[in-house]
Amino acid sequence: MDKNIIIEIVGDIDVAKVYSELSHPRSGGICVFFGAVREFTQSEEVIALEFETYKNMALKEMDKIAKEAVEKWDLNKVVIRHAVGKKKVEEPVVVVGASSAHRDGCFEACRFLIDTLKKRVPIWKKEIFKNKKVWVSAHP
Amino acid sequence: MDKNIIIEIVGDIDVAKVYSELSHPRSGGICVFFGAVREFTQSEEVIALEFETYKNMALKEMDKIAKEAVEKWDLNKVVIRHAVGKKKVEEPVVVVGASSAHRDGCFEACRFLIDTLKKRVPIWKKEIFKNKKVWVSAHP
Amino acid sequence: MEVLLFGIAKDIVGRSSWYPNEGDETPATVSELKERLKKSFPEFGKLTSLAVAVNSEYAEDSVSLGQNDEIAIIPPVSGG
Amino acid sequence: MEVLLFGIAKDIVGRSSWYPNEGDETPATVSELKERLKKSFPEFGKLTSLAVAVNSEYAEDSVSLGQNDEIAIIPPVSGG
Repeated sequence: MDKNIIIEIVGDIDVAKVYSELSHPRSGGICVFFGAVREFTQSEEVIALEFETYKNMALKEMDKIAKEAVEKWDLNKVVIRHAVGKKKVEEPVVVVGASSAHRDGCFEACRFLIDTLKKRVPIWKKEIFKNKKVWVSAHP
Repeated sequence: MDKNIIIEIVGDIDVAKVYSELSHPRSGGICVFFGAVREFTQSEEVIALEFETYKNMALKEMDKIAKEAVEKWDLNKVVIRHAVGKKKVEEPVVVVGASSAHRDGCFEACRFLIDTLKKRVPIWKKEIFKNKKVWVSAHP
Repeated sequence: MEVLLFGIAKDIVGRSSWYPNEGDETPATVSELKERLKKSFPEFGKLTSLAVAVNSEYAEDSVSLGQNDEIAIIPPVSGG
Repeated sequence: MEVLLFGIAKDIVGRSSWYPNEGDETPATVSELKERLKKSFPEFGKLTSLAVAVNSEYAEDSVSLGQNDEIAIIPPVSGG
């Protein structure tokens, strides 16, 4: 595993350590995206989200995505970390970040990381409302 | 001052607190940019950067930029925090961040915040090399 | 042949794995596996998408399935 | 009339403030202030840009200067 790439699936995300994980003497720019639980989905109150994953495959896909980004934007560091289990409103569920010499690279890479994670990584989210539970994106 | 906008000029940036500052029950996306000191500028080794500001005016400009962003992208929270004084390689010099319902808004806003700060906020950076000191961008 | 199930796939089948070879020959390709899955559980036909992973990589319809492969049904992902 | 100096402006003048009214009438507008500054310190003509702030806001060339205004020379900014 490339030592400049950090890939993890965890129970809880530690939001404080991402700066030191992405910091690098050749990086002038560090861009980080956090995904968090929102209170409402289409005006329905969300009590919690529950995440499930196919862990082996998710880690493999996350690593591929990170390597694609390093290659394309000449990144010095990449972090992709997703939480599983039940998460309440305002809790972080995912953090992705990239560091590069200049800010263009890290911004574009960070956006690519989260967009591609959402398309390819086998993680499933269930929205828990007061009276029902829904697997997100399962049905058209 | 709008309680959803945090504007500061500080001696040292605390990188750990930005998530909680930007977290909001209606925010599903939080985007953060950190600017840090790079080891090399055009292949010359940088020993440190030194930042100076016209503080009253800088805070006023930062507040205007934050308000423009809140208005344009319907943000729930904004942080703009810049450090002054001498900063060494890998130390953070600026952090800007935004949180919004969906990720498009916070990504675009975060990029706007740093780009506009660099154009308008009266902060000046001196690069300290082994044998010289240079005010960045002063000369064509 | 054991097939791993996640998310809504697990809910549809009611278990975390499925054996498509019950009393029958096993599906030879990803495409045959998907057909058998939809025949046994028509609910899969209503999903936004349906993918199969072989040894924890996305596999095209034409990929062959072996007895020692780790096979999984991947319903529409929704991480992040 | 006191004019605040920052960054390279402070280095060029050698002090953190400048009095453009030494023994003379004071500049009436931003434009006159800039002209006097460049005449006294030709180095300012070589900068990438030169702005003036009045009461901590960027001020156009036509803005009038009063005795009680807080006036500052803003050389090219380079934060971030």
